[in-house]
Amino acid sequence: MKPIEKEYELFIGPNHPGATGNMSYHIWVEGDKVKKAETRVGYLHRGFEKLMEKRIWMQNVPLVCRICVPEPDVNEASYSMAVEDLMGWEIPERAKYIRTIILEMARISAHLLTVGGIAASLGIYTAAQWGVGDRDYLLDVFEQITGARVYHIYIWPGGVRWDVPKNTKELLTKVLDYLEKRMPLYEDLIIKNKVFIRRAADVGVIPKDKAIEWGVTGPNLRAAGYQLDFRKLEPYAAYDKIDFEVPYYPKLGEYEVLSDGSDIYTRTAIRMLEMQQSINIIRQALKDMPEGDVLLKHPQWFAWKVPAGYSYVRVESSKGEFGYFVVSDGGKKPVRVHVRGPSYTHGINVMETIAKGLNVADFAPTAISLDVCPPDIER
Amino acid sequence: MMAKELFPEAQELRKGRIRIETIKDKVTEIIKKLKENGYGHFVMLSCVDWIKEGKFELVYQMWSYEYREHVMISIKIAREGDSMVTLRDLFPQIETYEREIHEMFGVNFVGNPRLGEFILEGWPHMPPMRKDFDTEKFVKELYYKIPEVKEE
Amino acid sequence: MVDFFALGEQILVMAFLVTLGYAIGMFFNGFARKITARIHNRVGPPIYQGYIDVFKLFGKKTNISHGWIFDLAALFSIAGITLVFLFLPVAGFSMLSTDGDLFLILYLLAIPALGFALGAGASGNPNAAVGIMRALMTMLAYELPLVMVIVAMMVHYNTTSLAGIVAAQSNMHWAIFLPVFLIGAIVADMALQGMLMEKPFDIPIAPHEIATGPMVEFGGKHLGALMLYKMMGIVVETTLFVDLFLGGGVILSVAQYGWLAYVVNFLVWFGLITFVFFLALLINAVFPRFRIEQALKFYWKYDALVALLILIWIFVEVST
Amino acid sequence: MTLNHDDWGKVARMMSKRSLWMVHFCTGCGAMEMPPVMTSRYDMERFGMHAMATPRQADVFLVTGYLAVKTLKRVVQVYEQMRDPKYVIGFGSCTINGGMYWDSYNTIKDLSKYIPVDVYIAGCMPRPEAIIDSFLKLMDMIDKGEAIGWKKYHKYYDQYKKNQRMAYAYRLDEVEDIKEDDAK
Repeated sequence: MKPIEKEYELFIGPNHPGATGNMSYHIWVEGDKVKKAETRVGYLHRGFEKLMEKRIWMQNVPLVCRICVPEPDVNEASYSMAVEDLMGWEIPERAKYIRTIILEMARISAHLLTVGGIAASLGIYTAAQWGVGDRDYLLDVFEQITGARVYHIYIWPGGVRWDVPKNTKELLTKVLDYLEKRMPLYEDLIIKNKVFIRRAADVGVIPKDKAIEWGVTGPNLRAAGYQLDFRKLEPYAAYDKIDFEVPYYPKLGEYEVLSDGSDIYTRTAIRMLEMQQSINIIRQALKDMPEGDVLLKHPQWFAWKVPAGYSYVRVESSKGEFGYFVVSDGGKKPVRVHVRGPSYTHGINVMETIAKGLNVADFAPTAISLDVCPPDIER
Repeated sequence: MMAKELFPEAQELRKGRIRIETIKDKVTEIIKKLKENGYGHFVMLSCVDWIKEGKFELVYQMWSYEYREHVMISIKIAREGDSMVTLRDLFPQIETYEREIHEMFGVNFVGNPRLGEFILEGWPHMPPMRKDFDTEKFVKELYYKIPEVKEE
Repeated sequence: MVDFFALGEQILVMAFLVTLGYAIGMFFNGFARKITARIHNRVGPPIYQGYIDVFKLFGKKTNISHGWIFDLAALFSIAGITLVFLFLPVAGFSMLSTDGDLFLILYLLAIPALGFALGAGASGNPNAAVGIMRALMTMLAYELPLVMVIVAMMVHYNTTSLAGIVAAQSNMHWAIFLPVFLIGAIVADMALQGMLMEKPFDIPIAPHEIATGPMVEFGGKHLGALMLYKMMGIVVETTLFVDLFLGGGVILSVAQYGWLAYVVNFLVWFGLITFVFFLALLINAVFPRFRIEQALKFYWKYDALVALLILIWIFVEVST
Repeated sequence: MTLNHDDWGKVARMMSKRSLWMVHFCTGCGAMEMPPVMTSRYDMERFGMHAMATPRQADVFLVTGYLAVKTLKRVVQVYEQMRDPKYVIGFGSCTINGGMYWDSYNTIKDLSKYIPVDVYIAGCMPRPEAIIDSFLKLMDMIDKGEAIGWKKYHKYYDQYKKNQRMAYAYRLDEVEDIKEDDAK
């Protein structure tokens, strides 16, 4: 039997259940404590930004949604918004509401995956199985509206591709009712589970005073104690007309406040609360949605010439700030499209910093609870 | 203080979007000043290849949660033989952006110890995000030329 | 003068029972997956999946090996667990020893785990090394409360033999009906959860951190042998529990009913071990896993404390 | 117990087709449709399939989507760690001809040039029904003894290795030394 050295190296990923997708962490461990961690990315690099420079503006829409697989709609929305910003378009009111509904549905489905993933990384496979199973009901609605399960290509520059089917309201309400009914089950299984609390509280903490400086965004930032949400700060789509709350630490509703700062427990709790808020937003949007056009009458796609300029547009995704920096020189193709994925900071700098001193057993749950999605790191 | 008050030369692209064009020696100072004045969130560092001018444009982007304002600080450096100092001490995530831009464009950031292989592995050609790198030609000459496995 | 006929008969019976034990173990694999799948709202694999899996694994080719220790380790484990099985009274029927000495069984239970450790260590994978350290620590942890409860039972029934304990519980005087041993059974059930490597004590094989730990380098025939060991382990560990607290499943006396008693007792024993395993699966489905130090704390602080109280209670009861 | 065309082999094939264990390796975005396939709606465990944490225990490798060259190295390593007999399913159009990324400098275009592929699934991304269908097709092929990709890999090992090296080096002229990489 080979003796165990005092210090040894472990590779978490890329072929490892604890890795969040196709990425890897190289960790140096002493005893049970992680001494140093390095994130290895690039396994999913497809050169999107290069490919986008080769294609005309409209051809990029099917390309961008592949950047974040669990939640492709934020990419479509932010790319479209960037093009609209440069073109100076104002999209129809109904399209804004539809975008809101689609984005919130995407948020719920991404959160279901993440919360299930956190639970699974700590061993509650039941929650993960149920989560993915329930997500399928949402995918069905997506299929009804957009025609596809995963890559919808529904949000376009100028609005949305087509109007939602007439029975959308009934379909969605049914699914939302079902999800609301299921929420207490998830709470019992995850958030209120004593063993889960033991494992998750005070583990992988992002300190509050460093959170903004490190570039932490989204639920991870809100778990650290800031009520900051780009849906409120820079309203896009129809969020300025909808009344919703932004859950943040320490206002965790009915859940216990256990620790100070953004640990696994709080991050999970925030995501659970956000799902409930999203359900609320969709209900409101369905109720208030006006009639009318859903797509601008814009020129032929091949003839698009986007005015020269710089644009940065951001969307609050389920993982954090998703931003598109788009540069045009007035031509048919973009000069540069640069994507700011939320995982870029979460997965590399934040993870490398907070991993120091973690127990090996807590490494994978911490990484998963930061909701790192590798394709938006390397594009 | 808001960016417009700090730097009168700043131009407003639209509401909440400020653009400052400057030179590379002043960048550290501007970012430091903005950081002290409420622009606490470093959004991204981006690089644009303006091949006709022979310049790379580095765009440092910051956001203030207080004023809800996004600032782009843009500098231009020469495509060949020029470099930029690293700003990794100001915001830790700048380090990662510098690593990526070094790999994808070949811009050298003096003082960053982690430059080197980041996303690609064993890439022997010119940095791929440069405009003069033709990906279509590259693909046709490499991947489509690799032979199929012949069965006897 | 050796009675070769009787010896041959005994060997045949033993071979039959061991085969039956493995058959039940493989059934439990499919059973566990089916039950877990039902909890997950799924259909799940067919209940005979365990047999197919083992058969397939032994049909795989061996591309690489990590040396002869690695090759032999799984066999070592299988031999160890089979030996334990032979020493246990199954449905009141003891095979190798009419005595069923408890100390010997507890000692022998460690051997297969050591074999497992040997193989995992020989594979040279750091994940396996971490996993095996955790496995041995968990073993150390759950044995303390378990041994205390067992000693309490020995004192209570005034015997060190498992067969004796089973005999003392005949005519439905099961230990679990006594309040003190009902608590004892709960303590031992927690230990059983660790023995079976089910949640919340499955940190040694946690897939999300160390990629199933000790098993990480096992594949093909090696994994097949390892699975057989684990399947037999389920039968052995649940049988130990049933022998201790549920009277070994003996409800009819052999002297009175003859072969009918064997059949009925066997069926009852099978039902009881399935039930005990089913409980373990239910706990497994709804709990996350403890970290290793939390598991140690749980066993040594809470479980062992209760076990100690039971022990004191029994001593007081005996001395007065 | 080799897979010959005798009766014993028939039984072995029947068993091994009902117990295909899959490598838990998300190589591309196709991995997004794997959770639905594993869970309550489509439930591939009905066919005795489930995901294994390590390649050593697995029989079937789902290459889910496009492969960056960096991932190809890990994929080949994982493939070589798997025990014979082993099967590969190419998932999505990216493994067939590059799909959306036909002109991307970092993704390989045709998976079968680097490792033998038994079954391809077309589409971007393929629906779970298509995935289940490919599993059934693979089972059928195993039953008939047609899934012989792993034998091909042994037979034409040199050609596969040569192609892999060209891709690793991003050059057509073959480079001998391959850097030791950090995939597990």
